[in-house]
Amino acid sequence: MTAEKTVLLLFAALAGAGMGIGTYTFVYAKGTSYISNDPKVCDNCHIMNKEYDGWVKSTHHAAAVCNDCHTPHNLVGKYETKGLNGFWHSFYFTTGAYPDNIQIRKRNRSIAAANCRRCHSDIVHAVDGRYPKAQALDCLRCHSEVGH
Amino acid sequence: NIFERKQEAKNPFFRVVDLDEETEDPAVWGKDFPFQYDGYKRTSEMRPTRFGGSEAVSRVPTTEDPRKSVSRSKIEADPRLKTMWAGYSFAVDFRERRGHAYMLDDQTYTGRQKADPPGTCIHCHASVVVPYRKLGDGDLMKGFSKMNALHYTEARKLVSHPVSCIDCHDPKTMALRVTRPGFLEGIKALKASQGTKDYDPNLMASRQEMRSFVCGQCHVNYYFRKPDKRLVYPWTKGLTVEDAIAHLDKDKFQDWVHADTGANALKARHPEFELWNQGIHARAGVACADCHMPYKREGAMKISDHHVRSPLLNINRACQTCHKSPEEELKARVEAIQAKNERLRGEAMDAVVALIGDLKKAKDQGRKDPAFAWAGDLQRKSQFMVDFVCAENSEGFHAPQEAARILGRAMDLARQGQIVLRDAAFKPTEPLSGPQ
Amino acid sequence: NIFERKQEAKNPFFRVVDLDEETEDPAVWGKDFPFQYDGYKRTSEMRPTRFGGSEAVSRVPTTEDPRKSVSRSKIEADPRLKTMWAGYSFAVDFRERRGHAYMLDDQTYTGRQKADPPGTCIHCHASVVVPYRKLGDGDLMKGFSKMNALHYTEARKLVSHPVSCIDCHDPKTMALRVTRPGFLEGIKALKASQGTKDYDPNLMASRQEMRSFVCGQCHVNYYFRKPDKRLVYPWTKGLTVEDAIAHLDKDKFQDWVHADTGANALKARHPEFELWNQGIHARAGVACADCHMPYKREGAMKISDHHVRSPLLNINRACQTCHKSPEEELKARVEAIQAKNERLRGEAMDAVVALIGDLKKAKDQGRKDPAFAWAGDLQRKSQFMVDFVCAENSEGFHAPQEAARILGRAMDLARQGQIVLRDAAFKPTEPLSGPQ
Ligand code: HEC
Ligand code: HEC
Ligand code: HEC
Ligand code: HEC
Ligand code: HEC
Ligand code: HEC
Ligand code: HEC
Ligand code: HEC
Ligand code: HEC
Ligand code: HEC
Ligand code: HEC
Ligand code: HEC
Ligand code: HEC
Ligand code: HEC
Ligand SMILES: [Ca+2]
Ligand SMILES: [Ca+2]
Repeated sequence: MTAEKTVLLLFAALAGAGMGIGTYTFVYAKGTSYISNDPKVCDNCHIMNKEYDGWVKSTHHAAAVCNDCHTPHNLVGKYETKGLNGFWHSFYFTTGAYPDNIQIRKRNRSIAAANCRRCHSDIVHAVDGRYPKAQALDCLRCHSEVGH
Repeated sequence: NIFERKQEAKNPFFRVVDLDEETEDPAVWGKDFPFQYDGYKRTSEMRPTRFGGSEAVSRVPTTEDPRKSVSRSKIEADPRLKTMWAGYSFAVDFRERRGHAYMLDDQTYTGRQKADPPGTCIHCHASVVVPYRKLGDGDLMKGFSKMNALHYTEARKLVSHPVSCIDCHDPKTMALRVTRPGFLEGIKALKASQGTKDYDPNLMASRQEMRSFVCGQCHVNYYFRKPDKRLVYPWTKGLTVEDAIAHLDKDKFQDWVHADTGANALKARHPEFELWNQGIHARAGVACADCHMPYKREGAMKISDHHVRSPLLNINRACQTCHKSPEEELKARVEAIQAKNERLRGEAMDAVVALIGDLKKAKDQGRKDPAFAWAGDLQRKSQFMVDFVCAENSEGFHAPQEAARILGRAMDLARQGQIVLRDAAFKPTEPLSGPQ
Repeated sequence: NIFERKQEAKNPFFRVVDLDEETEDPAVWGKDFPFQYDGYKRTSEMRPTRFGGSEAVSRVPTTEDPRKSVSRSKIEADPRLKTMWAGYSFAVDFRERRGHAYMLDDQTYTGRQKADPPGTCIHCHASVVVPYRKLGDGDLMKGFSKMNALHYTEARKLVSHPVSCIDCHDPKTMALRVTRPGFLEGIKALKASQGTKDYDPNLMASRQEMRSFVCGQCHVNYYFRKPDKRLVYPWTKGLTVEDAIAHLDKDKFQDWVHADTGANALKARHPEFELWNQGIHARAGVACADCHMPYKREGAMKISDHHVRSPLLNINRACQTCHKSPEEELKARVEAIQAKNERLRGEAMDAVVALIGDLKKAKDQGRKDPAFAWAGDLQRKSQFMVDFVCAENSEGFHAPQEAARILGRAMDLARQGQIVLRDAAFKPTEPLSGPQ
């Protein structure tokens, strides 16, 4: 985390100079359309190939695109998340400082989990139940592979 | 809390009757929750798997025992069990478990009734929430103590249903809850031993934990503490088989005196909760209900399948959300684990039976020396260990490595008993620690 | 085959040298495949995990033994091993394994060289493809036989590298291949016992199978058949520990005569391939290379990590392709399995050591009766079983249930040996079947 913060500062400086590597990658990876909903946009990075290929074969291919699951569905949150993720993905991609088996981060995991309910609340509200501590069911415990 | 409000707003169940703490009859709950009730009733179906499920054996009903079917006898299938339990009621009648629908009848009519069991037994074989409260003038714990003091036949008259909705659910919110005094006290003692004081699962457990705790109310190893016959889960040292023995040794407890050997013997009972706890699934946060009550689609909703049964009769829902292998392969994996366990279990039982044979001979010869006593203590321990795995109902699946470890230790101790009987100078690796 | 053609079409490696069946030096292969060669060289790094990996112990090089470091001594860490191996070279020097880079040196300079081992040893500690062919006038099998007949010190002069590219790869296609006579003959015998005649892995194995077979060339239990000292994998009955014993009994083989007891003892060696075979990962089709040589990104390419090592030093690549749990949790799961195994292993070793103690006394008393012989045979068997798990290098992880089962059986048999020694009328559950 602290490493990330340092890097963030560094990049803020670079971005100010208008020539960050992030920006470079952003363009290189056809990032102008990062903001669009087309899954091909994500697949501009070969790193995302595995998920893209999985998604193409998944039950959700016709139902949900990457952003349906990976960005929050209120306008501010959506672009904030895209901004953040877009920045970090570009950064990691350019520096290569990411693990071979990418692991979803906590924040992004809960975004995905919330999105399940957006589409499936009808079918699951019976089992979601009402608990003193509002302990929502964790869909991903059983369905982590629905998207890809 | 937004989430909760949303949930309330769209509660999919149309409540036609008002449920409260007095509503004992599951059929009434079934009016509000017909799908869950349908599943619940289907626990009367009997279908065997290779090592589990249940198979109906037809019988002619009598006035003494009106049951039309029973499940297979375990002691007839493996007479070594009779040797292990000589002098105890389990050597008279012990059958395979079957669905929840049968729990009250199977207890009422078991041959073990000849031993005149106490009302304590009811704790796990009936819907007791309403009866306990009634008997205790509104106080569940008091009712529990009072029912324990009755003879079974008297206590039996106070209950009417097998485990029912009210035993696991809050009638207002339908949230899971633990209602069994045995579990409440047991888990409190366990958590205290781990440094958490005054643990109350109904306030402190996560929802996911509750999805196992409701089963752990009954699917556990227990004993009737002396002299008050209070139902106790021997968890003060932990949940392993060694922890249970240490607890029982400290309490100087024995279930009975072995008829052939005079050993102060122990009976292990269905430690599903304890063994599961040692396995990889528990470690990975997989609950009993995940496998035994998986979600099921009914029309436009998902519900928990209340047809509690062997997951091998329901592999698609029970396993395949997490394991993408084909059904046949998953079944084969389970059976491979179980077959290995079954074989080792047989070898371990042979060791215990051999020790019992030696002890019987020694006893007949009138031996009373320290070596004889030590060998008897090793019978107590090794037999309890084998029994822990035999009485557990998954044939090793819930924790394969741990089950094999226990059986291995059992063989080690039983054989050491045979050695010390022949050679008083031999020092077994386990001290004589049981009651004398 | 479309897949293969695709692979060929986009072969990302730029070949700068031509490799052929004469190219022994890995550095030359490294010109074509620099990333794989880099990984290969890094097997000289030493890093411990809780139960595996390897830790460097510095030493002052001498002319006799120029090594600057060795790995930890296992017999000093657990002196019970010396009792088990009394009279055998393993009681003199036995260390933890370490990376492939050391295999030739560690063999050349081990204290076990005092036993004057045969050239057969080289089979698994050097790149032998070129040397075997040279010695056999182009015929690998003939070269193997010829080298077996030499003294180690002579054979040693014929080889120059630890296991190398040519031992696992076809130099033209880079396809995996099995080059070890021991494995070729062993797997053929195994498959024959299962009904498949003339099995040849290089023609008949799937690619996924080859990803384990290349390791199974060496990471297996073996013996030097008498009188020709041929290297044999005792697989004619199957791959379990009981199968190995049955094979060795039938061959009336013993590794040595136990110094304390006179038993015809057996030595188990690194049965990784065999134990893995009994586990859930093998059943699920997970190969050695999946965990020990996982894919790794190098620039825009994915290559197999040729830095063969403990997967716990590389969890993200080795495990998280399949298991989505956090690294720390995966490590903890493995260690929980290993800790259980370690404890049970200790208890089993105690049983064997106790039997050895009893046998030694009996031998000193001059006993030669049938009961003494039977007890010796039980030492042979139980000791081999414990050794099977000790010598296996995953501390039980490759097949937790099976490892625990084996240890349990070992305790059972060792203790029975102690009984029969004290009571000639006692009938052990295993017949006396080893050589006398
Ligand atoms: C510039 C290349 C690139 C593009 C374009 C890209 N990604 Fe990524 N993505 C990466 C890299 C690199 C990582 C690994 C970062 C890490 O976890 O270290 C990653 C990680 C992730 C993660 C898991 C890590 C986390 O932070 O939770 C998710 C989810 C993800 N990407 C989704 C997407 C989606 C959805 C899109 C399209 C909207 C997308 N990515 C577009 C390169 C990219
Ligand atoms: C139906 C929902 C859904 C869709 C559509 C979806 N994902 Fe995901 N994605 C998830 C979930 C859920 C996870 C977390 C998986 C886990 O916890 O193991 C995830 C995880 C990831 C990760 C982290 C690595 C991993 O596999 O765990 C990446 C990268 C990713 N998604 C990229 C994408 C891309 C690119 C697309 C579009 C091609 C996409 N996702 C479409 C639900 C989805
Ligand atoms: C944008 C809407 C949308 C989102 C977001 C979404 N789904 Fe779905 N999902 C659908 C639709 C539509 C289908 C039906 C697809 C079909 O059957 O062809 C479906 C099908 C499913 C199924 C049944 C098919 C299968 O793969 O087993 C499951 C389970 C499921 N979704 C779970 C999830 C989970 C878990 C998430 C969040 C990680 C999620 N969905 C996110 C729309 C969505
Ligand atoms: C403990 C495991 C588990 C959890 C947690 C879980 N599900 Fe499921 N889900 C299942 C199973 C099992 C089925 C299959 C039911 C069937 O086939 O009858 C299923 C089916 C579904 C379906 C498809 C129904 C159909 O047949 O089209 C959807 C959609 C779904 N789940 C969404 C969710 C969402 C959203 C969550 C989180 C709120 C969630 N699930 C949590 C186990 C789970
Ligand atoms: C990962 C899945 C899983 C979990 C979690 C699990 N079980 Fe099981 N259980 C099984 C399987 C598989 C069997 C073997 C069924 C058979 O042989 O037919 C079984 C068998 C049983 C049996 C015997 C069933 C019969 O058909 O005779 C009982 C009782 C039982 N489990 C109770 C529990 C309890 C209580 C818990 C939690 C403490 C639990 N199980 C946790 C999968 C599971
Ligand atoms: C009130 C006590 C009680 C509770 C609570 C309870 N059980 Fe049972 N269970 C029993 C008894 C008693 C039997 C044996 C009935 C018989 O054989 O007549 C049984 C039998 C079973 C069987 C065997 C079914 C068969 O076909 O062989 C399974 C599986 C099972 N229970 C699982 C569970 C699970 C999972 C839970 C929690 C969701 C649970 N039980 C909660 C007492 C209980
Ligand atoms: C702590 C809970 C608990 C208590 C107390 C309890 N049982 Fe059970 N009983 C179970 C469970 C769980 C099963 C199903 C698992 C099994 O059969 O192993 C069961 C199964 C049975 C069965 C059917 C299988 C068999 O053993 O033949 C009978 C009969 C039975 N119990 C009788 C009794 C009697 C009599 C008592 C009192 C002496 C008693 N039970 C006390 C939980 C309990
Ligand atoms: C042995 C325990 C047990 C008994 C008895 C039981 N349930 Fe449940 N029930 C559960 C569990 C476990 C869940 C899952 C709760 C969760 O995950 O929050 C559940 C969930 C439910 C839910 C929430 C929706 C769903 O299906 O997940 C309803 C409604 C319900 N049960 C009704 C009933 C009714 C009606 C009865 C009696 C006919 C009953 N239950 C008996 C254990 C039980
Ligand atoms: C909610 C998820 C979940 C469910 C449901 C589940 N499992 Fe598992 N299972 C796991 C996890 C997690 C592991 C540990 C390995 C891993 O991380 O993948 C595991 C491990 C296993 C193993 C190897 C462990 C061992 O003991 O050898 C087997 C076999 C297995 N599961 C079978 C089953 C069967 C059969 C069922 C259904 C009765 C089932 N599982 C249900 C998650 C689950
Ligand atoms: C599912 C993953 C997996 C598979 C498949 C697997 N291993 Fe392992 N292996 C492990 C783990 C984990 C350890 C323990 C490492 C430790 O303790 O540091 C281990 C340990 C070892 C060790 C000792 C390593 C050391 O650091 O000292 C050797 C040698 C080994 N394995 C060889 C093999 C061979 C040969 C095969 C195939 C026949 C195989 N393994 C298959 C995961 C695996
Ligand atoms: C030619 C024989 C041979 C082959 C082939 C072979 N190994 Fe080894 N391996 C050895 C020897 C010998 C050692 C011990 C070297 C030493 O301790 O000096 C060893 C050591 C290891 C270690 C221990 C590393 C450590 O840090 O402790 C692992 C892990 C291992 N091998 C895995 C594998 C795997 C996986 C394969 C197949 C991809 C394989 N080996 C193929 C002979 C071989
Ligand atoms: C069938 C293959 C094979 C043969 C033949 C073989 N080894 Fe090994 N050797 C291995 C493997 C694999 C390891 C690494 C695993 C381990 O140490 O358990 C190893 C490890 C070693 C080690 C390092 C660890 C230790 O034991 O101190 C020495 C030294 C050694 N071998 C010497 C020899 C000698 C001497 C011979 C002949 C008498 C021999 N080897 C024959 C495969 C073999
Ligand atoms: C102990 C066995 C072993 C040795 C020694 C070995 N490799 Fe490999 N190699 C493998 C395995 C296993 C694979 C994976 C092959 C597959 O999946 O088809 C592999 C794959 C490869 C590949 C294909 C691309 C890739 O990375 O998956 C190349 C190129 C390669 N090795 C080069 C070499 C070179 C160069 C050397 C010597 C420096 C070498 N190998 C030594 C076992 C070995
Ligand atoms: C190629 C896939 C794959 C890889 C790589 C893999 N596993 Fe597994 N693992 C499985 C499968 C499949 C199972 C069986 C359960 C299941 O079906 O999910 C399993 C089961 C397990 C279990 C439970 C079984 C047991 O023996 O108790 C553990 C623990 C485990 N894996 C740890 C690991 C570790 C640690 C690694 C890395 C060193 C690893 N696995 C690598 C696929 C894999
Ligand atoms: Ca049953
Ligand atoms: Ca090592």
